[in-house]
Order: sequence, then structure tokens, then C-alpha cells
Amino acid sequence: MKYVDEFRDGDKARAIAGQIRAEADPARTYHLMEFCGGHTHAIFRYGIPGLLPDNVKLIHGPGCPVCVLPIGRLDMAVELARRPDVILCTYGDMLRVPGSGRVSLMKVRAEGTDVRMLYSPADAIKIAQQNPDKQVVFFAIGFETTTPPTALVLEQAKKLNLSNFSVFCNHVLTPAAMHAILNTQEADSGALMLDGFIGPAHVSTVIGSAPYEPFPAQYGKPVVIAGFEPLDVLQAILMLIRQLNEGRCEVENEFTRAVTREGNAKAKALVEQVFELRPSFEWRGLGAIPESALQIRAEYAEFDAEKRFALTQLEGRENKACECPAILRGVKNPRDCKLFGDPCTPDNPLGSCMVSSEGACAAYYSYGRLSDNRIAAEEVNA
Amino acid sequence: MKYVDEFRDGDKARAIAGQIRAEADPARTYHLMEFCGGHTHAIFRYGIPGLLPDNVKLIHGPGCPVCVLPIGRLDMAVELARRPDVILCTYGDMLRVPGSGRVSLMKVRAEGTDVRMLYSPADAIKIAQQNPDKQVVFFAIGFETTTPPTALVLEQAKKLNLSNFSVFCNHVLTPAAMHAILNTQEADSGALMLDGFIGPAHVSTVIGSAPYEPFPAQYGKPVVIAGFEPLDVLQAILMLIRQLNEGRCEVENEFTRAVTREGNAKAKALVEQVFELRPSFEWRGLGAIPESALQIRAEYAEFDAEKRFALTQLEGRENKACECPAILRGVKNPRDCKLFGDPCTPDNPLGSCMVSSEGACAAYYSYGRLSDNRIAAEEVNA
Amino acid sequence: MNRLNIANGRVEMVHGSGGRAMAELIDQLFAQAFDNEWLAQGNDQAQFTLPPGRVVMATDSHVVSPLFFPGGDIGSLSVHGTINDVAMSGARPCYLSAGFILEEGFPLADLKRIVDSMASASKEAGVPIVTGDTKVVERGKGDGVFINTTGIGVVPEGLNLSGDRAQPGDAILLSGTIGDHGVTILSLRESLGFEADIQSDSQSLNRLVAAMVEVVPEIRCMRDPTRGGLANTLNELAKQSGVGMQLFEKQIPVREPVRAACEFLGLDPLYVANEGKLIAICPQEKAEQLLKAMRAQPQGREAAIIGRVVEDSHHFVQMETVFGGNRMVDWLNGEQLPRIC
Amino acid sequence: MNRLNIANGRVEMVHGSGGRAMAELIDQLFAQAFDNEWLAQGNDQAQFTLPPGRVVMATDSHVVSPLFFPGGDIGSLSVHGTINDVAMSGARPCYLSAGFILEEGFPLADLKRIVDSMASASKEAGVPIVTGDTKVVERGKGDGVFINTTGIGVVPEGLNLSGDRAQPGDAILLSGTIGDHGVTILSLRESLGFEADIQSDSQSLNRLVAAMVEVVPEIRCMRDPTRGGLANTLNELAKQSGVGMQLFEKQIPVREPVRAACEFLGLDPLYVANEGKLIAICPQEKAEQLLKAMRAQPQGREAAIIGRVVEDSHHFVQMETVFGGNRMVDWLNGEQLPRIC
Amino acid sequence: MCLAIPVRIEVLIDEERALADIGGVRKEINTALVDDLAVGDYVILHVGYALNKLDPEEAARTLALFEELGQLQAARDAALAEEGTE
Amino acid sequence: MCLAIPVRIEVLIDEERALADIGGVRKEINTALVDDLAVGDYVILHVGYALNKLDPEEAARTLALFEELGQLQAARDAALAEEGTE
Ligand code: SF4
Ligand code: SF4
Ligand SMILES: [Mg+2]
Ligand SMILES: [Mg+2]
Ligand SMILES: [Mg+2]
Ligand SMILES: [Mg+2]
Ligand SMILES: [Mg+2]
Ligand SMILES: [Mg+2]
Ligand SMILES: [Mg+2]
Ligand SMILES: [Mg+2]
Ligand SMILES: [Mg+2]
Ligand SMILES: [Mg+2]
Repeated sequence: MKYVDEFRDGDKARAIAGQIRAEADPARTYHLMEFCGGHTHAIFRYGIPGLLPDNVKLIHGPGCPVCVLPIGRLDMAVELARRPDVILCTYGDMLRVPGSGRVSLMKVRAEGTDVRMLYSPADAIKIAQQNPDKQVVFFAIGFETTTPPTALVLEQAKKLNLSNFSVFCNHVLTPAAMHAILNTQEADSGALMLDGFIGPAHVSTVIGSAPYEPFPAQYGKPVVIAGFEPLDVLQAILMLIRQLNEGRCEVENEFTRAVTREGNAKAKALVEQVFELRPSFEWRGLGAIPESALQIRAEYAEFDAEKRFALTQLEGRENKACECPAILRGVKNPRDCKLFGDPCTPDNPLGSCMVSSEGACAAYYSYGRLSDNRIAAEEVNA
Repeated sequence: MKYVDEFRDGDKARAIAGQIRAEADPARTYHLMEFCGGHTHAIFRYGIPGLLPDNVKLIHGPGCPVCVLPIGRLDMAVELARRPDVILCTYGDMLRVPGSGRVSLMKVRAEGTDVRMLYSPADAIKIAQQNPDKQVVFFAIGFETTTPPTALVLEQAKKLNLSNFSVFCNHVLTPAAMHAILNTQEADSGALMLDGFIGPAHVSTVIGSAPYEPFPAQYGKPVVIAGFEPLDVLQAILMLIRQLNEGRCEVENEFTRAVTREGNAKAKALVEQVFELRPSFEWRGLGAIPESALQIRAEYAEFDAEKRFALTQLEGRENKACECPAILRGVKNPRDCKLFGDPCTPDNPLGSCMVSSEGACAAYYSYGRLSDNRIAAEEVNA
Repeated sequence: MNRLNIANGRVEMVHGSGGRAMAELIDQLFAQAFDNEWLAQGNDQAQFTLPPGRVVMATDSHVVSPLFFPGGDIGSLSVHGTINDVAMSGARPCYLSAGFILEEGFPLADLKRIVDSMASASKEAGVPIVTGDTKVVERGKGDGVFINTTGIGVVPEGLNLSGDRAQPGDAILLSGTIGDHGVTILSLRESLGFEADIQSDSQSLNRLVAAMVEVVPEIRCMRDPTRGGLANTLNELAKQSGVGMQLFEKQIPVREPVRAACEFLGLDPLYVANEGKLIAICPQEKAEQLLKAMRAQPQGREAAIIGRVVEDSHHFVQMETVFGGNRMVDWLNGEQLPRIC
Repeated sequence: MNRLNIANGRVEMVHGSGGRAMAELIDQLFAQAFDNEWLAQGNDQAQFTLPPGRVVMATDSHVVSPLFFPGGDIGSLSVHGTINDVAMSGARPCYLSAGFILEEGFPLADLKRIVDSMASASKEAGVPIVTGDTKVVERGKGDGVFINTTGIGVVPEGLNLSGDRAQPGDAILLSGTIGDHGVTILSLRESLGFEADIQSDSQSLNRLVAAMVEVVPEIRCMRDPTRGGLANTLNELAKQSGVGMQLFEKQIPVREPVRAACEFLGLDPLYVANEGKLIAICPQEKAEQLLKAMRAQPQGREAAIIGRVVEDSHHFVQMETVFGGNRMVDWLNGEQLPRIC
Repeated sequence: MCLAIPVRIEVLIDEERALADIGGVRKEINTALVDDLAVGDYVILHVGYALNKLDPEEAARTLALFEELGQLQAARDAALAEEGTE
Repeated sequence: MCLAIPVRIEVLIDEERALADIGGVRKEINTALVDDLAVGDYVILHVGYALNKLDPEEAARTLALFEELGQLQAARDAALAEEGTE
């Protein structure tokens, strides 16, 4: 696979890791946050922590859209799904997230409601056309990567004059969340140890690198945008270490093959046309963040599920012992949660971070609980 | 079971059969038609032919509503069933009758249409209430026995103001069919050998015995109304033989425990209120018979499926080799059909008479193809 | 391992995915209820030794609706049905497998009830469920639970039962009343909705069979008159053996409510399904001895000799009616009945 | 007997009633295709003798959707799946049963295609289908066809394979590429709709197994990595044997399109189902010999040594990635995949 | 199709419904077509509807007739037996 | 959730649709978000939509950088080996 396999090469990984070890200052610790769940996933799946020196610490950020959706919004989706006239469509990961009282969409589906998993939002339009007697609601979540396809689907619904289709919009914005992380009580009190960001890959293909420029300027935190392949991550770590060692603080772009300063103008214009900023949106772990999410513009109001079904905001009941909020703020690690591993597992997730393979708890659980009795491949083949 | 078991007593059967043998004139043959399929069924199920002397011959009449429905009407029901908005409900026997091109409602159901078997027409109302998005059509067939329940259901639908319920009415009239049998070409030419009728049991509980009075008067054919239990049938045969021996020709009533001269006035009034005579109706085997069937009155027109769906009368394609028409006219016996038993069987009926257990072919096939190597029960228990 | 929420949980797609959730379902529901050394091995197959003799294998999938009924449920039925098919060869049933097809959304509490019922049916009959399989289908692609059971057993030396061995002159025996199971299921149909003091006769017949073959090893054949009822099963045997049969209606035991229900539904008890009855055909001279052995067992208390095998090139089954006439007892002809087994 | 209209007919409720229509379906479709002396006996059970040795029994219900796919269909799959489960014990599979649950309205032509495919899979593997069962459920209560197969076989003297016998130091072998079956099924999902030059690997492994146990009777255990894939099956074995495992990603054969499809679907080939592959664990010193024996068979041509059993009180399965890092290979976690077996 | 059977009225539920019994089987039936029903009456039941009341006296009369024929037959049987022993 | 992967454009079907290939897997994708596509271009595919074109020159530059680091590592390895043999 071109542009994939080259970025997973084991020899190159050894080389970059070697360079990191060579350049990392043993006298200090580097706290680097990968904002994106995509990075979190790659880090664990490819065993990157094992390649890093002990003083390079990765902090898992809130860049997992499943993880940051507040329970109240999920409960609203559950309410929608339970309406007999509604077919609720959403991405697979969303189905297993426990809402209030541990009711997930999957469980609601087992109750007999019509909840469908989508591979592409375009399928929601097809489902609406095939079920004229039903109201098809696309429960849309995601960062700026996922927003343009939703915008296209809304445009298409308008063109097709679909009377039985709407979107329950939960699209959120990456830079706003990064600001919020740097503005928590913990950040103010110094409890958040964060020296720099590994910046989003695919989000940045859309929004470009410019929106990250405030972070070095305003907070003194360098940002290196990185692809989701493991060599990209390693390289970005090296680049951050260099900035920190050299006292530089800027936005750098490791993912130049797909990210420009401006991003995708066409996609941005379309998003602008269909969506507008919400004055405020609640994030799990981060609380209400002003102008951190999108809502559907009045011109598309008929396709806005919140308006069509006159949804009222619900207050979700969080599992009190679940540390997702603190993990999402970067101040705790999955291991710090008493529920981690028992009883909270990917099969029985008690919090959102244990659901998606991009959630810190799930990635940690599925890939990270290693024992240390490795033997070498060479030995086996002897 | 009171009023059932007493009328199936083997000793009494021997007694009546003995009396028949004693009274039947060996010098002549008695051709007696049981009009009703119910009688046909009882005759074969209880082995009555084996109890009768050879010169008492039973002719199977057209009193099986499934058998006499012309293929065109069934094809209309098939058309209805194939409408995506329609749930077609009917009695079990109707499901297996082959229409044009051997398409039965059962086969149409296997195609994916919604065809349901009813035990009681009241269930059709329930189905309509449970399926407000669908048009529920009750495909109603039957003689005067079955008509009053249909009338009640139509009245109820009107009371409930059901907008998704209608009846495809195929109710027919017994006396009209009896007249028709006596007016066929074969009857005129003498090919129909018929000395008297065993008259309907349950039809007569509704219409009473009076409607049969024309048959002795007009055609010189005696009628003895008989219950459907086997002793009733035997007794009616004895009563007919006596009339014929004595040169009497009248309507007699063996089924006095349930039939009066007037019948059920309340049921008749209700039928009169909901239905009116059709000018003419096509019968399988007998052709078009004037005033031989009922249609729904204008006051109930909204519940008349023929009007609601603007049904047009179809011309069914009969299986040419099937002798049902002649059998239904009483001039042929199932054995006279080349298809009887191979390939026409109750599992693979090629004509309507092979479907219902009241059809002459089915009764004959299922109960009547006897070999003669009986041994006595006493011997087995020895 | 997470604890299943049996009280309020439902079957989800993940329970059939082959992953941890499935392992939990199997461990906490199936393995716990069936509890035996073979299942405990945790392999995809069970291993055991069999006593010497011819081996017998029988399979049945069960799709009864409703799943629970007076006298049993799909669980006990699925155990009885296959044990009986094995036993009808004269074999001692030894081991069962169980394959479940669960519909998404099915309540775990109901599943547990069914599995517990299978477990006690299996224990009662002394035939363990040693291997199994679980699949889950999307809601609307199944009907709650379907259960396949397959059984194997061993025929003791000296026995040779087969449906093609009936001979003219042989006696036909029936182990008890007919129609109880089918009429019980019918009584639960909403649209029929009648009440009667009857219940399914679903039961294992292996002990009855063991007693029978011990006393009369000359039995020609046995069969359980399930779907299609007594009539159909006798027609099968008549066809297989190339013989006719003469029955006597008055000797065939039918409970009064079964007879009455059939009467008003227009059914014939001869065609109604049974789940705990057997037909045996044996040489006439052994019939009384066999009848006595049957009546000595709880499953054969109402056994009767109901007819005799006769020569008949048409392979007709006939019956002298209580009324005195003789009639054919034909194969079942496409009757429209609810799913009963 | 009427001729079935196989070209245009459909399954009707009457085909499951136990009456003549069912007998016709069985005679003209099943018995004709499977054609063997045991089925021809026409009894409700099959009788046969088994060679000496421990007897093995395995069962699987098959609910794959779609029913037909490149490389096979539910019919061949149902034969392969159970033969393989029996064979994984080291046994020679001898006989199969087949239980069908048909949905009203299912085209008889499709059913015939499936049954013919079962018949040729059974013939190819040399394992006859000796007894069966057919049920019909109303439209909307099933999904075309579900097939349960149950198999029995006999373990030759001297073999003792079981999932609890893996020991630290043992080698882990895999008979070929992984993920082919699952990705093939996924490619047919309308909403995914991708095309790739791959097909299901569904095949019988009994001949491969026979060759393996002949050369290396010391094999500790074998298992086919079906639902849950390689990852889940290895976790099962690790748990059963109380050991850990160390895998090497670069030694695990995966076809390029399978890898690519997994990549864009966000799946891991380690968790994708296979239907014609096996994992074997054997003493390290026998590994090369076993590998050679496997590669000599058509079903093992791409066999590889993929890792080693290690001591680990956590019973973790780990893998050195092509990238050089080490990661856990956990149990399958409730992935949402279409029905694949 | 004209399948119908005598059932005994056990409970009158309302103007249109009654609980009926036949041989130990109890079923709710519609009685709208028959007036003046009382518990203990027998009615002819068809597709869930009572069609008509059954007249017990007439039933007895018919059965008595059969009884008479039974005696005639007994006489014939006796005569035949006599013949046989002659 | 942000799962996306580079695919090669094989056929431009119309303004909004193309056939793409990845490792021998062919799939129809939506290209409405990306202008000026040509056969042979690589795009980042996400939930069925092309998000952006991939710049092959920049990719080559990044890979060249890795290559350099590889040479540095080789040098380190050699030094380490030297140490080991001393
Ligand atoms: S382990 Fe589970 S409960 Fe704990 S923080 Fe993570 S998701 Fe929440
Ligand atoms: S045997 Fe069949 S084809 Fe012949 S008359 Fe009867 S129903 Fe018609
Ligand atoms: Mg809903
Ligand atoms: Mg329809
Ligand atoms: Mg069976
Ligand atoms: Mg059985
Ligand atoms: Mg059986
Ligand atoms: Mg299995
Ligand atoms: Mg199995
Ligand atoms: Mg298997
Ligand atoms: Mg297996
Ligand atoms: Mg069976």
C-alpha cells in the first residue's frame, strides 16, 4: 500500500527512535500530548512507547469524538431512537457508548428500536429514500474531518427535498478543545504537565495548519502536525524534542504530504455554508466551551433533528467513578482509574474512553498491558 | 362431547344401516346427492359408503364454498394480495386453491406478500386495528352459514369507523345452486341421475327449511335436511329411501335439534341489512347463476373491497383436464378425472375439489381409496 | 470476566461475535447449566469413548412457537426430541450437542429459563450435552431462539430395528394418548385462544425404550409420531416396509379435551403432533408381553395395541372408525398448523 | 410423488409440516444430492459402525449473510466448518448430520444450489451426511437458510490433542493466510461495496490434519481461527493452557487486498474470520518437521511458524509488530461485523 | 367450511360474548346472532359465532328414533342368530 | 473516527464520483470535496469521501528525511558494533 507501508517501516522506526534517544536530554522530561485518538491508536498498536526513552512521556488528548460527547447528548440520541417513527443512523463506535444508566444505542437496538450503523453518511440518505414512512436521523459526531461529508449530505438532502431526513449535529472543533485544555483549573494550577502537542493529521488536511498558530504564541506550546502512521508520530516526537531542546516554539508540519497552511478551501467553504458556530457546547471532561461546536444554519433548519423533534438538552448521569473527564483533560492516565480493566473493559465499557479504539482507555487496555517475556523472532526461526 | 358422540355411535349405525338394507328396494337404484361438503366429509371420514347396499349411491354436490369459487375471483384476491399496501385475510382452505397458472394465495405469500389465515372473521378487524398503515381485506367466502358473521364484522367496522378495512365478498346462496344443478344441460338430458337431496345442516340453521320447499314442488325431488354427524346422514338416507319407496316427495327435517322452518330470524335480518342479491354470479362448474350470491349494500360501500380497489372481474384460466366443473354438477365422480391421484393430490391440488377436506376429490382421495384386506379388531385383541 | 445481567439483559450481536462477550455468555449460561466434564474441556469438540455396538446419530432443529408452553418449552423439547429419535433405533442415547441461533434482543432471562430447562431434561434422561455452538442474528432475522440438538447413542448387541422391517401380521402398539402436544401449542395461538386442561406430552422415551427392548428384543421398529402425527408416521413405516396397516379407532387413546379441540378446529387427532409418544411394531405373538412391559413404565402407562400390519400393495393405512365404517388414514396433506416442534 | 418445481418454486410452510410435501422435498432435494446408504434407510436416525478410538463430536450452526459468496456458500461452509472442528482434535471426521431451518418463500433453486454445494463439499472431504432435519419458519422469522451441521469422528490411537496442552517453548504454526473469508463477506455488504481479487478460504482441513498428525503425533493442540480470528483463538488457547504467546507480525501471512481492505475499514486482520485455516501448537523441536508436512498439502502450502508459547501468568498474547514495537493481541472486543459463519 | 359444533354456554359475559365449553375446552364465543341465551344452553358454534340454539327435546326425539331402529336391528340379529343355529 | 487512508484514483466517473484503488481493493468514492483530480492522483479517503489530495513530492521529501535518519542510525550501529568488538 503506497503511502502506508513506507511509513510503517521497522528499520526507519529504529533510526528515528535512535535519534530521539540521541537527542533527548536525559536531564529533563518531555510531556507531549497527542491530541488525536488516531495518534493514540497508532502509538499503542505499533508499540511506540517501548521505543521511547523513559523521559519522553505521551499524554493522551481529547481528540476522540466518541469520547468527548457528553452523556446528555447521547441520551438525546437514545430518546430519538426510541421514537417508533425514527430510524437512527450513526457510526459504529457510537453504538456501544454507555449513556445514563449504562443504556447504549446497542442496548436500545436490542430492545427492538431501529438503530443502524453507517459506514458512510451517504448511506443515511439511501435509508431515508428506502423508508419513506420513517424519519431517518443521522446522529452526526466528529471533528473537522467528518464535518464536510455531513455538510455534503445535508446539501444533498436539500437538493432531493427529503422530508424524512435530518441530522442530529454534534460536530466539534479541534482548536477550541486545545484552548480549553490549556485553560482548565489543572492547567492553571500546573497539574497539567504539557510541553507540546502532536497536532491532528486528518483534521488538519481540512483546516490546515494556520489555526494552530495561537498555541505557540498564546501559551508557549509548540505544535507539530503529524500523520497517523507510526513513523509520522515518531518523527513528530523528534521534531517536538528538537523545538524544546532548541527553545523554539512554533507550529511545524510533519504531514506535509497532506496538510497545507490553508487546508481544503472547498471543504471549509461548504462547512461554512451549512453550519455556524454554536455559542457554547458541553464537552465531556472539559465542560461547556464557547464556540467549540457547530450547529446547522437556519437555511437548513428543516434538516436539523434538534428543531424537527424539538429536542431539549438532557443532563446525563455520569458514572461517578469513571475518570474519563480527567483523562480527557490530560491530567490522568487510564491506569489511574479504579475501574480500568475490572470491571471496565472494551466489552463492558463504563466510560466513553473504553469504547472506540481511539479512546485512551481502550487503546491502553487492548494494546498496552504488556508483560515482559518477549523472545526474539530470530530465536523462533532458529 | 354431548350432541356429538351420541350421533357417532357404531351400534346405532349398524341399526340404521340394517334398516336401510331392509327397506331399500333391490330392484331399483337410489341416487342421492349430499349437497354439502360437510356431508361429503362425514361420509368418507366415517366410512358410510361401506355400510350402504350397492344400490344406494351417493352423489357429491357443490356445497363446498372453496370448490365453487370461480378461478377469476381467486385471481382477483391474488391481485389484491400482491398490492404492497394490502394485508389479505381469509380462511385456511382458501390459501391452497390454485388460481390461474396454478398460483395460489399460499404461493403468493411465499413471494413475500402479506396473506393471513383467519380462524374467525373477527380477527380481520383486529389485524386492521393493529396495522393502521395497511389496507386489510377480508376475502370472504361461504354459504349462508358463514354470511352472518361477515355481516356482523361489516357492521362492527362501520361502528368503529375503520378506514383501512374492507371485505371482498364472495358469499353464495345454497337454494340458488340447487336450482342450478337441476337446470343444467345434463339435468335436462337425463345424464344427471338424482333422486333426492340430503339437505344442508348448518346452512339450514340460518335459513330454515322453508327455502327447500320448491324442490319437491317444482322438480319432484325430495329433500331431507340432515346434521353433519354420521348417524344423521344415515338416518337422512333412510328417510329419503322411505319417501322414494312410498312415492312421497317433500322436505323433511332430520336435524330438528338445530333447524326450524324459519331458521334464525335475527341472523337473516342482519344479512338482509348488510347484503343484497347480486344480479348474477359465476360458479365454478355451474356457470353464471342469477341471484345466486350476495353483494355489499351501498350503505356499506366504503367497506366493499371491490369498490375501494375498483376491482374488475377477471376471467380465470381453468386447468382444462380438471373435472371439477362436472363433479360439482354431480355428473362425474373424482375417479372419472384422469388427473385424480396422479398428479392431482391434496398436496398438489390441480383443482379446487382437491383442496378442502370437504371437496369431493380430496375426501375421496384422503379417505376413500380403500383396499379390502381389513381384519377385525377382535382378532387383533385376541 | 463481566457478570451477565441475566435479569434485565438482552442478547446483543456481540454475543455471537466469537469474542469475550460470547465467552461470557457460554461460561455463565450454558456451561454452568449443562455442567459436565466434556464441556469443561473448553474445546470446539467433545471427546469420549462409546460402549461397543452400532452407533446411532439423529438431529433435529427446534423452531416451536411459542417458546414456552404448558408441559415444557423449546429447551426441554429440544432435548426430548433428539433423545427420542436416537432411542427409536433401540439405542441407548449417550451424548447430545446443542446449537443455538439467538435473535438479537432476546431476553437473557428467557434464555436462561430455556437453558435450565434443557439442563434438567438432559439430567433427567441421563444424556449430557457435551458440545455446543451459539450464533446471533439481527432482530427480525430469527424468532427468539432456534435450537438444534444432535444425539448419538449405541445400539446394544442383538437389536436390529428399522422402519423397513414391519411384516404382515405384526402388532402395532402406541405408548399413550395422542395429540396432547400439538393441541397444547394450538391453544396458545392468540386467534384461537382456548383453554383446556391439557399439556404437552414432551418427555424422553429412552428409559421406556430400554425396558421394551429388554423384554422384546424382536421389536421390528419404533418411531415417535411427532410432526404429522400418528397418521403420517404410520404411513412412513408402511411405505418403508412395503406393507399396509389396519387400525382400530376405538383402541387409540385420545384425551377428551384433545378430541374436543380437534373437533372445533376441524383437525383430526391422528395428524396432530406428539413429543413423548412412540409407535412400536412387533411380532403379534410378542404384543401382549410388550404391552405389559410398556405399561409398567411411567411413559407407557396408557399404552395400547392399536392395530395390525397387513399385506397391501398400496401401502395404505386404514382405520375402522368407532362408527363401524372403514376409512383411509392418508399422509398428512399440507395442513396449516403453527410451528410445533 | 409430485415433482418439485425447483426452477421457480419456493419454500412453503407445508414443506415443514411433516407431511407429503416435506417428504418430497427431502427425497428430491436432500436425499438425491447427499445420496448415501444411511440416508436411504429413511429412518429418523442413521446407524453405522465406528473404527476403534475415542469418539469426537462437534456442532456448528451457520447463519452467514449473504448466503453465496466468492469461494463458497452457506452449504459448503456448513460442511467445512464442522469437519474442521472435528478434525482439530486430531480425529478423522466420519459422519455429518444436517439440520435446515428454511424461511418461507426461499427460492428452491437457491436451496438446491446450497444443497448441491454441501453434497460436493461432503464428497470431497469423504464425510457423508447421514441424517438430517428440515424445519420451515414463517417469512420474517428467519433469514433464508440456517444450517446446523454436527459431525462425529474418531481419534486414532496415540493422539491426545487438547487446547490445554500448550507449553512454554512450543512453536505456534498457522496453515496459511488470514482474513480471506471475513473480508470476502465484508466486500459483499452493500454499504461497503468494495471489490477485491479475494475469495473465502472455506475448505475442509481433515486431510491436512491427517498428514500432520501422522508426521508429528506430538502436536499439542490445533484450532481453526474462525469467528474472532487468529487473535481470539490464540487467546482462547493461552487461557486454556495457562500460558502466554509471543507472535511476530512479519511471519503472519496476509494477502495484500485483505490487508488493504482492513486498513480502510479500520479492522485488524488478526480479528477477521477464517474458515479454512488452522493453528497448531507443537514442541519446538518438531516445528520444522510439522511445517514441512503442512506445506506438502494443498491446504497448508502457505503455512508458517508465527510465534512461540511463553510463560506468562497474565496469559497475554503479544506480537512484535513489523514496526519493531511489541503490542498486546487482546481478545476480540465486540467488533461490529456482519454475520460471517 | 361449514364446520360447526354444539357447545354449552357456561358464562354470559355480556350481550355479545359468552364463555362456552366443549369436552373440557373453554372458549370465548360471540353470541350476537342468538337471543335469549341462558347458561346451560347449547349453541351451534361456527367461526367463533353462535349460529343457533340447539333444542334438547328435539335431540332426544331423534336419539329415541335411533333407539327404536336399534331394537329393530336387535330383532333382526336375533332372527339371524336363530337361522344360524337351526 | 478520523480513520482515513491514501487511495489512488483509477477512474473518474463524474464530477463527484471516482473509482479508487488501495492495495488491490477497488471502491467507488465521493470526490465532491476535492477539485482538479486526475487519474493517478492519491487522495485521503474518509467515510467514503476524498478529503484532500496527497502531494507526492512532499511525501518523497519526508521519506528522504527518514532515510537520512536511517543513515545516522547505521553510523550509530556501526560505532556500537565497534565498541562491542573492542
Ligand atoms: S477505565 Fe473505564 S471507567 Fe475508567 S476512565 Fe476509562 S472508560 Fe472511564
Ligand atoms: S382430481 Fe384434481 S384435477 Fe381432477 S377433478 Fe379433482 S380437483 Fe380437478
Ligand atoms: Mg425508533
Ligand atoms: Mg400485500
Ligand atoms: Mg430427527
Ligand atoms: Mg425428533
Ligand atoms: Mg422422530
Ligand atoms: Mg461453533
Ligand atoms: Mg463448533
Ligand atoms: Mg467451526
Ligand atoms: Mg472451531
Ligand atoms: Mg426431524
